[in-house]
Amino acid sequence: MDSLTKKPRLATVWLGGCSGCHMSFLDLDERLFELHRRAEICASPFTDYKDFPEVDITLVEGAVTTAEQLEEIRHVRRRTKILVSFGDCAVTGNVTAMRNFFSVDDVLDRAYRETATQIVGIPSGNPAVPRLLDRVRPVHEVVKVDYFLQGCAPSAEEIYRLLMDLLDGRTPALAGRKFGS
Amino acid sequence: MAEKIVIQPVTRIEGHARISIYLGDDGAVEAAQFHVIEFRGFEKLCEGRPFHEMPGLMSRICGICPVSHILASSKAGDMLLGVEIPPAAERQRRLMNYAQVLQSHALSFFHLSAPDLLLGMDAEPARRNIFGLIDAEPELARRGIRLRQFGQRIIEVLGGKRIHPSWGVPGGVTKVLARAERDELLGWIEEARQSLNIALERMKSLLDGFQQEIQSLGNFPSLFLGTVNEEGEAEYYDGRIRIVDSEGNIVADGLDPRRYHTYLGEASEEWSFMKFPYYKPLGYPGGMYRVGPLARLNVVRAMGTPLADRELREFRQRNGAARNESFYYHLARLIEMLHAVERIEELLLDPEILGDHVRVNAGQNRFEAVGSCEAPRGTLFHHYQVDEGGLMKRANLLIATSQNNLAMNRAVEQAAQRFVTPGRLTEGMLNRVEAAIRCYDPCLSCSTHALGLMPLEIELRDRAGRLLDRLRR
Amino acid sequence: MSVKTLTIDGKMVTGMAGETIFNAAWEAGIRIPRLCHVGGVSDVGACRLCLVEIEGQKKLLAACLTPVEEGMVVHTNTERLRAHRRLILELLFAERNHVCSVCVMNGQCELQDLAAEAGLDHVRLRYQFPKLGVDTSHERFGLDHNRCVLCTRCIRVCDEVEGAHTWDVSGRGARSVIIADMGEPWGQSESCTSCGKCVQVCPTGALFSKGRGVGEMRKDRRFLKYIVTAREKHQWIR
Amino acid sequence: MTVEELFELHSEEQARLRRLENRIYCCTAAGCVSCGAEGLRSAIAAAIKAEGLEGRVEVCGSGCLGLCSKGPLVRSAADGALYGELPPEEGALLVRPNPIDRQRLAAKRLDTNAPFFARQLKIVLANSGQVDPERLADYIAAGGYQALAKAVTEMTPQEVIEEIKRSGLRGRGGAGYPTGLKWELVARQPSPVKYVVCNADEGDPGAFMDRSVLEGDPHRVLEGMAIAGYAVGAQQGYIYVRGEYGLAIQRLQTAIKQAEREKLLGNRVFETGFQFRVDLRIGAGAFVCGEETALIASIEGKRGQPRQRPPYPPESGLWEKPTLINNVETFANVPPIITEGGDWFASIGTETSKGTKVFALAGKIAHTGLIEVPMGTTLRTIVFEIGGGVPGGKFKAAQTGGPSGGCIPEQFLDVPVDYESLTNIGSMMGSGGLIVMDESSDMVDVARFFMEFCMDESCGKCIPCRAGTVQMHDILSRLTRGEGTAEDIRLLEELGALLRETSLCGLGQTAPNPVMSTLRYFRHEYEAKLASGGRQ
Repeated sequence: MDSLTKKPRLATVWLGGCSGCHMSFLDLDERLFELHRRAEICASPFTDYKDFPEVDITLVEGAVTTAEQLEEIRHVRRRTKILVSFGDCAVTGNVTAMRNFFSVDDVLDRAYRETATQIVGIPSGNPAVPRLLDRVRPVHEVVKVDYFLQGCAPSAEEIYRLLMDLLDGRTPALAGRKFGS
Repeated sequence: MAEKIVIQPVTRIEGHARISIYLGDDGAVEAAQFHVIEFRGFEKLCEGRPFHEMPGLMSRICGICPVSHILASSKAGDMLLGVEIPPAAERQRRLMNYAQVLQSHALSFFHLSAPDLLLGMDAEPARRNIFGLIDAEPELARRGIRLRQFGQRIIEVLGGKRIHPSWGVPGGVTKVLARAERDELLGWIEEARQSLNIALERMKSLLDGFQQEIQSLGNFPSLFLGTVNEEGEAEYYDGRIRIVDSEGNIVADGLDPRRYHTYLGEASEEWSFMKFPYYKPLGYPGGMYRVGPLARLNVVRAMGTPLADRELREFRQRNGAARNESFYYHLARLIEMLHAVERIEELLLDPEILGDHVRVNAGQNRFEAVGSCEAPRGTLFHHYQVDEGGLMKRANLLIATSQNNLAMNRAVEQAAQRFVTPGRLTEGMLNRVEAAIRCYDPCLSCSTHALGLMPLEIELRDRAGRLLDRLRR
Repeated sequence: MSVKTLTIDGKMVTGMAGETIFNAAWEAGIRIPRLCHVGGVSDVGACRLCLVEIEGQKKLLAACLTPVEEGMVVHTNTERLRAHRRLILELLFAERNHVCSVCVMNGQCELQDLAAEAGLDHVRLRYQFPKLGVDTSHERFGLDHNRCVLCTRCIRVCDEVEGAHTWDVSGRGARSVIIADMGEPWGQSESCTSCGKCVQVCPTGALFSKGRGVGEMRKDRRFLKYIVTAREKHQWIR
Repeated sequence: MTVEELFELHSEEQARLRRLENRIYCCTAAGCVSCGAEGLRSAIAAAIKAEGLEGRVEVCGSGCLGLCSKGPLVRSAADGALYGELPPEEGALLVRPNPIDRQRLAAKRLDTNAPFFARQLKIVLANSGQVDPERLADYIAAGGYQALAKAVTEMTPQEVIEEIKRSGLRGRGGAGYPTGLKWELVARQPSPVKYVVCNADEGDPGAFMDRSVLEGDPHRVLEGMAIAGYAVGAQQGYIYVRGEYGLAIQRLQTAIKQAEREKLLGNRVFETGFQFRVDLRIGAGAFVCGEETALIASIEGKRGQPRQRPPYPPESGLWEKPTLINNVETFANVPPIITEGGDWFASIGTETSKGTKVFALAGKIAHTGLIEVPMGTTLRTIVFEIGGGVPGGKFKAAQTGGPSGGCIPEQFLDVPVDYESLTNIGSMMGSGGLIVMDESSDMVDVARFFMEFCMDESCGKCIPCRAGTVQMHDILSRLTRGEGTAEDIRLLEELGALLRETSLCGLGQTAPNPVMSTLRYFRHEYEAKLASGGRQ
């Protein structure tokens, strides 16, 4: 709980994904007003918190694709009471994990060596860019996940219901959702 | 020994990035780099898949502008089939593209940038966001949210889904627009126009207060690239490429987007996952060009719709030839939204859009194709090569945001030099460096944010790049 | 023909002698999950989703292969069966590359539906990411091994209804793949009559009509019943 | 051949053998062949020729002499001595040994009173090493085909079945189904066409019991099958033998030809109205084809994949006809039961498991090889007395039942080896593989090895086995690399239960056994491997 507002603290995290799940979150549209009344939205790509605070609920979008994201999600897990895999990339790896059919080198070669017309350097090995993991992984493969919200992207309705269930202290009713929906 | 300041993550932009600022031995800003640290590898992971799946697959590059990828991909698919799509399908695609521009620009302006503009660059970080805006200016926030909602609603009505609709396909679209759906969408127009007038007036009244930012957040000469129709008016779906210089002189015109590789090149650097496109005749990095809202306003003769053209004339009167200030991307975005709403109304009132022939069936007739369109952030190119069975052999994606990469780096450097004074790292100062980036509304999920563990990190590195010390705030 | 009376999930059900538990249950409105079964062709009991508990039987039996018996007491939806079904579905999702979001059968897929019905919201097992190909050599159809669950419906409908026996399985275990004729590209198959029955019975997006985009593939689930009724009863009704 | 001719030939051949000064039996089972048995045999033959002793001294090939770790093995009939590790030149000394030679040979002489030999009881392997498997006369001299003669001329089919039931014989292929009951089930079927199938698709890693019987005493199996054919009313038999067993195939072909020529098989067996033919079917080495329904599919020329039982083969088997399927060792037990009587057989073994069992001893044990012991013999006797114990190490576990079996820890060394006891402690009899492990064995890796075998051998038809073995192997591999988590162990147990309860056939149903038994007895070894970091 936020000590000032006494509202539950909500965070959203974006790992390897397209941000579509976050966009679907914004598709709450005017319900964002209600959400704002019910919860303190702290760390999120929409806000300027640069350190990840202790929070009650975190929605994680995206699969784990880099060593940095692996560290990040472990840090987030330690500071979160309820962690939700938010959307198919987090839940299954989805399209993001399709690069697992190829080696990291092959993927980098296509993106840079084979398609750039001028190669000053290849973003691999330089400390300014994170190391790509050999295998893109769904979030629950690396940290414990409490709830899973499938969909590519989950609809705003589904996100709203999940958040309201969690904010009201209910076990979210997640039955009947589909992968890829 | 050089000092390095790292801002990570860069927030309220659509993607994963960090900024490094290098201080020279005298403590002055020597250089700055904008690192894109997200990489997903779509150019490879599509390999072996049927090209008919590409609109659906490529849409997953980006959840903010999935429609742009669907359109570029579908157009590449049209070319592989060698077909002209039916008029109703073309109208639908144009409508969806304007809807995409509307919702994406609304997101950029209201959800991400308005907090800086309306609450001030030095506002408390915890409030400097859409929720702070809801508290401070609930009515404007609501209007902004509803503008985005309108764009998303069009996408939902046409495609059945707001994010990643399965709708665009090689040869057309999958669904006929029903009259009742069309009528519902028409019902949104008046409010949208009002909201944009309010936002434009508000934005214009604010400009005087941001003179410092206007002059220093990415104000430098460069080329501008965008597509126009035969009359030189703004064309987002099927235009020809025009390139102008910082004075507004036409450098190149009538270029076929499908031959982009003959005049646009891409460089790769080891410190960013985002490539650096450049205009080939001027080489790298001299061929720096900008794309997106400001670039499009700079290349067009006129927008082609009355309200947007009135705003464009006022913009040009006020600013004269001053088209180089990146801060004006925000104003350009609002003008484009107004244009989009006008075009949306036109298209909805065009009876052709209700046509029930929306798709051409044909076999594969080519092995290589380029699909292109104006995405909210600039011109987008999808270049595919397929085998005899229609399976993807190679893809090259020239993403709108990446075409602003050189400019964004220049803007960051300029902002850092102006606002970062050694020994005094203030939040507002760092926020301005980020704000320089935010002008371009970079969609980095497209090109490749990590909500950081490190709020602000100063890294000391020697010439070999070895980490000597690290300070955390 | 004699009629057998049995109890399924506490409900009195009747079935003809020789009829399977599966059919008797479905006719009584009790839907036992299945993937390899498709009405109109023989059953193989391979997917193990229709396993049921029969009182007095230690083993779980495939409902699609077990004939009804007088006085049988059958349970189709116990906690044990639900747990097994979920895990079987997890195995299927982890085995090949089912990227539902970008599949031509997204929204129409039997595997996707089964997972939703089973309440499967994530897969605890490691995805294997086998590198598998797509065969688009046939003029009208494609075969995507990434999405194949090896239910062998295609093999059986081709053999038993069309009479072509174009399809078969090559390799064993996890290396099993569906092949046309002796393993040549589908488009070069001499036995294939291009009737498309295999495509219609395929539960997933593994067999598809070319030119379909994401979520666009529709399959006619009733054509097989139509053919079988026509053949057996000489009634051309749909 | 009539029954009278059989007994005549029996007496003649026995007399001929008595007239020989010596007959030297060279073990030509695959194990001894691999360490030079053929060279040794040639050297002995050459010495006989050189010494001009043809007709007085004979050399012949023989089935397995048991102590494979000391091969090549040679038995000298004249003094009953058994020699091991003989080079060819020393073998030649056996032909006409002088006192110095005798001294040299004494060093190679094996103590047949040692526990390895003394604690065994040979029924199935009674002829192994005693007859030349390529000579029908040898088998007849040893009393061969007398059981078949007795059955077809003196007994009704029902009486044969009663005798088998009385013996308490249970299937030696693994599951231990009562043989007499199975025969009765087939016999009861009204179909005019029935089949008898001998399952010789032995495939457990390290197991070679059936191969030894086929190589060393092929006629015994044919005789057992013919008796079964008579009992159940079948006229056609098939032996499904794996293609890798080249020598067994060759000897079976020879034996079938011999038996047909002598009318011991064929249209009028012993010139009675009973007819029975046997054909060989060669398998391509798929482990799953040892599963009876997959074996049937394979004989029928289809893809070797199992199907759901029921119906069981006795009701609907080969070409949907009633089919009796027993394995090699089961059929090999049949002739002595008919000759000696069911009561004699039932006097051996335990309450529920009668007779003897052949085991292939392998692993960290002094005497590796083939042994036959009465049912109910303890593991301790097998490992420490017969097997000579664990050289230079401490006993840790014994693996029985191959990839379908389990690992038995030290605390159960005194459990009698029979069907029920082994099942109760989480293993199974299986076909008779017995691998001994010492302290150096990593039990997680052992489990991983067997899971890899099952994964590779899964036919791919049913999902739990096809994909479940892959996942279990994946988890075990992660554990052995130190990357596993507690969640992984829970998943392993869940998958184990799934495979056991839902797999279509025995391969999948029993595939988790090595994992489950090692998790039961050596859980600490799994837990010691959990990743320290990562998610738990």
